[in-house]
Amino acid sequence: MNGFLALIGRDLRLARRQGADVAMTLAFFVVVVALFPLGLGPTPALLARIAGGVLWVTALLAAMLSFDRLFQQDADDGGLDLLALSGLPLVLVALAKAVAHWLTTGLPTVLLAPLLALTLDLPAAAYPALVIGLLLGTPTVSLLGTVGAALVVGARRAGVLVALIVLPLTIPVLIFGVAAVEAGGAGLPIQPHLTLLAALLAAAIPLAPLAAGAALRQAVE
Amino acid sequence: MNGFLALIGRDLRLARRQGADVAMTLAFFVVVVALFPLGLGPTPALLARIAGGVLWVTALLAAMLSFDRLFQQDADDGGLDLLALSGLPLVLVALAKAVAHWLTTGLPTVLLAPLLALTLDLPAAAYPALVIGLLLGTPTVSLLGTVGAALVVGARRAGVLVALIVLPLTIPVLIFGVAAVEAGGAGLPIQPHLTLLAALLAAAIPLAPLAAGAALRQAVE
Amino acid sequence: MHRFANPTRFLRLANALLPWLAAAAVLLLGSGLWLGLLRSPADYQQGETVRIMYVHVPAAWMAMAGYTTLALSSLAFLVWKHPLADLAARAASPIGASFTAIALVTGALWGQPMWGTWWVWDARLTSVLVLLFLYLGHMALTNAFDDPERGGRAGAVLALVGVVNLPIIKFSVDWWNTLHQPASVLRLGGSTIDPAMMKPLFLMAGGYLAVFGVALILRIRALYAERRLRQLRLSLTDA
Amino acid sequence: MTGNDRLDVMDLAARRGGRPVFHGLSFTLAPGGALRLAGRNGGGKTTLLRILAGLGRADRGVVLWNGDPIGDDREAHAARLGWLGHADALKPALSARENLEAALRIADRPLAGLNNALDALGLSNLADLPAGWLSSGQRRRVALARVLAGAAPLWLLDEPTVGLDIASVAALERAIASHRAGGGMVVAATHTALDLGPDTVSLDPAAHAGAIPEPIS
Amino acid sequence: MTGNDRLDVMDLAARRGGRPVFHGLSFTLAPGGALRLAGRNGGGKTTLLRILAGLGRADRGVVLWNGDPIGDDREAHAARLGWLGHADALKPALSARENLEAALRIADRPLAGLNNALDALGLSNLADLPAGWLSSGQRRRVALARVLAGAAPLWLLDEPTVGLDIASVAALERAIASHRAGGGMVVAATHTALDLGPDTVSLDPAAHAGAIPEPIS
Ligand code: HEM
Ligand SMILES: Nc1ncnc2c1ncn2[C@@H]1O[C@H](COP(=O)(O)OP(=O)(O)OP(=O)(O)O)[C@@H](O)[C@H]1O
Ligand SMILES: Nc1ncnc2c1ncn2[C@@H]1O[C@H](COP(=O)(O)OP(=O)(O)OP(=O)(O)O)[C@@H](O)[C@H]1O
Ligand SMILES: [Mg+2]
Ligand SMILES: [Mg+2]
Repeated sequence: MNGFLALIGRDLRLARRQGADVAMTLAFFVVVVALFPLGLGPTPALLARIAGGVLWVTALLAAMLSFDRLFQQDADDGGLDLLALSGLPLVLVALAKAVAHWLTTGLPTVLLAPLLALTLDLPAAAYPALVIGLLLGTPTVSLLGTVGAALVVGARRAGVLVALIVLPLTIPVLIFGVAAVEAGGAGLPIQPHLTLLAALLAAAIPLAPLAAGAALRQAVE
Repeated sequence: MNGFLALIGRDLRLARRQGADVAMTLAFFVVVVALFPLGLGPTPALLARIAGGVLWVTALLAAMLSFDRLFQQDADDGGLDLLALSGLPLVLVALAKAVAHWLTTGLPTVLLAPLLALTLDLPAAAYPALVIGLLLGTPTVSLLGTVGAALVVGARRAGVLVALIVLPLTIPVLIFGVAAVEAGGAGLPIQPHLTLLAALLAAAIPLAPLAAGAALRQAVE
Repeated sequence: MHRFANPTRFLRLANALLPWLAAAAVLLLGSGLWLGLLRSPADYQQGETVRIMYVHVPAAWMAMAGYTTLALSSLAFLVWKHPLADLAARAASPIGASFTAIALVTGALWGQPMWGTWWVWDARLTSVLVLLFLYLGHMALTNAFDDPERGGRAGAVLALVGVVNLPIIKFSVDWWNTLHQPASVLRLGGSTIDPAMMKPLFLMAGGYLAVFGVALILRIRALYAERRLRQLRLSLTDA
Repeated sequence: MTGNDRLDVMDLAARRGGRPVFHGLSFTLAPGGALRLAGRNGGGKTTLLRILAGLGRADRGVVLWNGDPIGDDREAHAARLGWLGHADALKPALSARENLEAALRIADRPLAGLNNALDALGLSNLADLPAGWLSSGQRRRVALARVLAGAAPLWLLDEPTVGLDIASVAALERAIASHRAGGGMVVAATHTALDLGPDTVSLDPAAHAGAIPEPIS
Repeated sequence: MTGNDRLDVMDLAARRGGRPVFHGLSFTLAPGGALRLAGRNGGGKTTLLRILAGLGRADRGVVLWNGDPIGDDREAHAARLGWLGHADALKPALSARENLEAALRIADRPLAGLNNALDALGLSNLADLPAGWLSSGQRRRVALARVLAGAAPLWLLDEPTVGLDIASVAALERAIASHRAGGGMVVAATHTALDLGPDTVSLDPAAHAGAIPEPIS
C-alpha cells in the first residue's frame, strides 16, 4: 500500500514539477471546445444541441493525448524494469498510474467542463448530468487508457490491434455520457444513464488493472 | 535533394514497419466521427448540417495525436543529432518530416473522409468541396504541426503542449475548410474558400519549414 | 559579447523609472475613469453602456501592444542572444494575456446589451481568442523545459510565428463582415468619434500603458532575482 | 541481510528472437559470493541477468533462492534485488535525491541508507540538481547509488562501469567489497577490468551455447 | 579525404545550465592527428565534442576548419564529420543495414563503404536483423560502423567503447589506425584504455575550468 501511494505521489510530483501542467490540459480543453463552434457555425441553437457531445469528445481527446506516454517513457528509460522489480504487483502499478492520470487530466476536465458549457449555451437543466456523468466516466477512460498504454509498450507490432480495441472500448462511456446530458437538457430522467456509467466504472476498476498488469508483464519479459 | 527524398523514404518505411501510428490516427478518426450519430441521435437533417464541421474538426484532432512523436523519437535515440549533422539543412529536414507526416496521416484522412461523410448524410453537392478542401488543408496542418513538434522537443507533456500550440494556428484552415463544405452543400460557389485554403498552403510551404528549422536548431543546441 | 553584458544598468534605470510610472498610472487611470464614467456624455445609440468602452478599447490595444513587445523581445533574444531580452519576453506574456483576458471579458459584457449575446464566433472575436491562446502557449512552452534557456529560445520562435495573428486582429473587421464595429479611433483618414469621448479614452490608454510598464519592470526584476538565485544554488553545489 | 541466503541456478537455457543464446548453465552463489559475467557481445549476459531478476523467461531450467523457484513469488524475489539495468531509469525533472527517494518509497524500503549511498559515489554536491542536468557518468552514479541505498542481498549489475571515471570505479569497487563483507552477493556483467574482489567466479554464457538443444516453441 | 585539413580550436569557453564547464581551451589537430578527451565525470568532454560538431554553442572562442569558423557553413562542416554520440541513433524496426543505408542516403554519401564497415566490426552475420534484436554492444558496433562507412575526415567519438567486448575494441583500434593513416583525424572521449595510436594528445577539459569567468544574467 505504501508503495502504491508512493508511485501516485511520484507521478503527481512529476506532473506538478512541470508547473503549468494541469493548466496545459485545461487550456487544451478550451482550445478544442472553441474549435467546434468555429467548425459548425455559431448558431446558438445548434451549439446547445451538440454541446454534450462536444464536451465529451473533447474530454476523451484530452485524455487520449497523454496515454501513449503513460508507460512508454518509463519503458524507454528503464524505469519500467525498476517498477517491475519494486515488489509492487504490476496490477497495482497499473492502478496507480491510472489514478495519477485521472487526477492530472480527468479531474481538471470535470471541473472545467461546466464553464465551457456556458459558452456553448448548454441548457441549464443539463449541468448536473454533465458533471456527474464526467465524474463517473473519466475514471473509466483513464483505466481503459492504461490498458491501451500497457499494450502499446508490450506489443511492438500489435499496435494496430491496440488502436482498434481500446478506442471502441470507450464508446459505451461516451454514449451513456452524452445520453445523460441530452436527457438532462430535455428534462428526462438522467439516472438510468448515470447508473450505467457507474456500472462501467465498477467493472473497469478491477478488470482494467488486471489486463494492464498482464500487458506490462509481457512488456518487461 | 537526394538526402531529402531519402529521409522521406526512411520515415515512410518506418511507418510501414510499425503501422501503429497510421492505424491509431485512422481508428480515432472513424470512432470520433461515428460517435456523433450515436451521441446525437440519427436525425439526418442535423447530421447533414454538422457533417462538414465534424469531419474537419476530427481530421484536425486526429493529426494532433501524432505530432508530439514527430521529432521526439529522433531526439530521444540520438537520431536528431545525426540529422542535424547529415549536411541536409534543418529546413529541409523539417519539410521532409512534414511530407512524410502528411503521406501517412493526412492523405489517409482525405481518402477516408468521403466514406465517413456517407454515414453522416453529407449532401452530395458538398463532396467536391470536402475532398478538395481537405486535400488543400491537411498539408498546411502537417506543416504547422511540424513547427509545433520541433518547438516541443525535450519538453514535458509534449503531447498536450503541441496541440495547444498548433491548434490555434490551424483555426483559419478549419474556418475556410468548413465554409467550403457548407457553401458546396448550399449550392454556392466553393472556389473563393478553396482559393483561400490554397493561399494558406502556399504561405505555409516556405514559412513553416523555416520556423521549424529554427526551432530544431534550438533543440539540438 | 552580449551574454556578458551586465543587466544591473538596466535594473538601475528601471528602478529609477518605476515610481514615476506608477504615479502616472494612478493619475491617468484616476482622471480617465472620472472623466469617462462620470463626466462624458452617454452615447445617443448605446446609452450608458458605452462607458464599457473606456475599459474595453484600451485593453484591446494593450493586448496587441503586449504581443508586439513579446515579439520584439523574442527577436532580440534570437538575434543578439541577450538574456535580458529573454526575461522581457517571459515578463511580457502573462501581462499581455491579462490585458487580452480583460478585453475579452469586457467585450463579452458589452456584447450582451449590444448584440444580445455574450459571444459570437466572428473573425475579430476569434482572432483575439487565438491571441490569448498564443499567450498561453508561449507561457506553457517557456516553462516546459528543465533548461530555462532552451525554454526561452523555443518560446521566442513561437512568439515570432504568432505575429501573423496581429494583422488579422487589426484588419479582421475590414476583411470580413463582422458584428464588431470597425476602427473608428485609430484609422486612416481621421477619427470618427466624439472628442468628448476621445479625451477619457486616451487618458485611459495612457494609464494602461503605464500599468503595463510597471508590471513589466516588476516581472523582469522578479525573474532576474529568480535566475540569480538559481545560479547561486548551482554554484553552491559545485563547491 | 541475513548472510545465509543462496542462489542456485540449474540447467538454465534461454533463447531470444527464436535463437538459442545459452543452455545447460548451472552455478551456485553462496553468501558473500560474486559472479562476473564476461564474454563477447551478444553472448547472453543481459539475458541471463534478466532471468535471474525474474524479468526474463528461461526456456528451461530453474533459478532457486534458498531452494524455492523465484517464479513462485515474484514480489518476494523483487524485494531481494538491487537492479542496475542498461538504462539509468532516472526522471530528468526530479533531482538525484528525489529520484532515489521515489524509488525506495515505491519499493517500500527504508530511506535510511540514502545519504550514505550518495556520499559513497561522490554525489553529495550534485544530489539536488535535476537529473537531466547531469553528465552521463554522473547519471550512472546516481543509478548505482540507488542499488546501494536499496540494501538488498543480491545485486544484479549490467555493465555498471559504463561511463564511470576512474575515481568512481574505485568507489564502486569499495561498495561491492563492503556489500560482500556483509554477506551480500553480486552478479555483474562487464567488459572492463572492474575488480569484484577475491573469490570471484567468472562465467561466459556464450561458452554454454555449443550444441543447440532441440527446438522449443 | 585530402589529408591536408586542420582543425584549430582557439580560446574556447562553454557553460551548461548557467555554470561554466571549461574556458581558455586551445588546441590544433593536424592531418592524421588524434586527440583523447579524458577526465572526471562532468568534466565537459561531451560538451566539447558537441561544440566541435557544431551541435553545441560556445560561450567564447572559435573552432576553425582550415582557417574558417565552422559556424560559417554548418552543412559543409557536417559533411566532414563522423559522429558517434552517447545514444546509438538506431531505429529498432530497421535492420542494421537499413539503418546505415538510410543514414548514408540522408547525408548524401556513397554507400560503397558499407559492407567493409560492417565487416570491420564483425557485423556481417547480424546486419539483416532488426536493430531492436541486438544486444547493447552489438548496437554500439552498428553505430560505429556508421562512422566508418561515412568516410569523413574528422571523427568525433563520445565513449565509443561503451559495451564493446575485447575483440570489438581491437577492431575499433584497427579502424582508427587506418583512418589516421589515410590522413583522417579523431577526437574521442573515453574512460577506458582505448588505444588511439601513436602521437595521441590527451586533454582534460576539466583542467581548464579554474577561475570562473564573470557571471552572466
Ligand atoms: C469579446 C468580445 C470583443 C472582443 C474580443 C473585442 C476586441 C477588440 C479589439 C481587439 C479592439 C481593438 C481594435 C483596433 O484597435 O483596431 C477592439 C476595439 C473596439 N471594440 Fe471591441 N471587442 C469585443 C466586443 C465589443 C463590443 C460588444 C463592442 C460594442 C458594441 C465593441 C466595441 C469596440 C470599439 C468601439 C472599439 C474601438 C474601435 C476603434 O475605434 O478602433 N467591442 N475590440
Ligand atoms: N542539460 C544540461 N543542463 C545543465 N547542465 C548540464 C546539462 N548537461 C550537462 N550539464 C553539466 O555540464 C557539465 C559537463 O557535462 P558533460 O556531459 O560535458 O560531461 P562529460 O565530461 O561528458 O562527463 P561524463 O564523463 O560523465 O560523460 C556537467 O557538470 C553537467 O552536470
Ligand atoms: N529483443 C530481442 N529480440 C531478439 N533477439 C534479441 C533481443 N535482444 C537480444 N537478442 C539477442 O540475444 C542475444 C543475447 O543478447 P544479450 O543482450 O543477452 O547479450 P549481452 O551478452 O548482454 O551482450 P552485450 O555485451 O552486447 O551487452 C544476442 O545475440 C542478441 O542478438
Ligand atoms: Mg548486455
Ligand atoms: Mg559525456
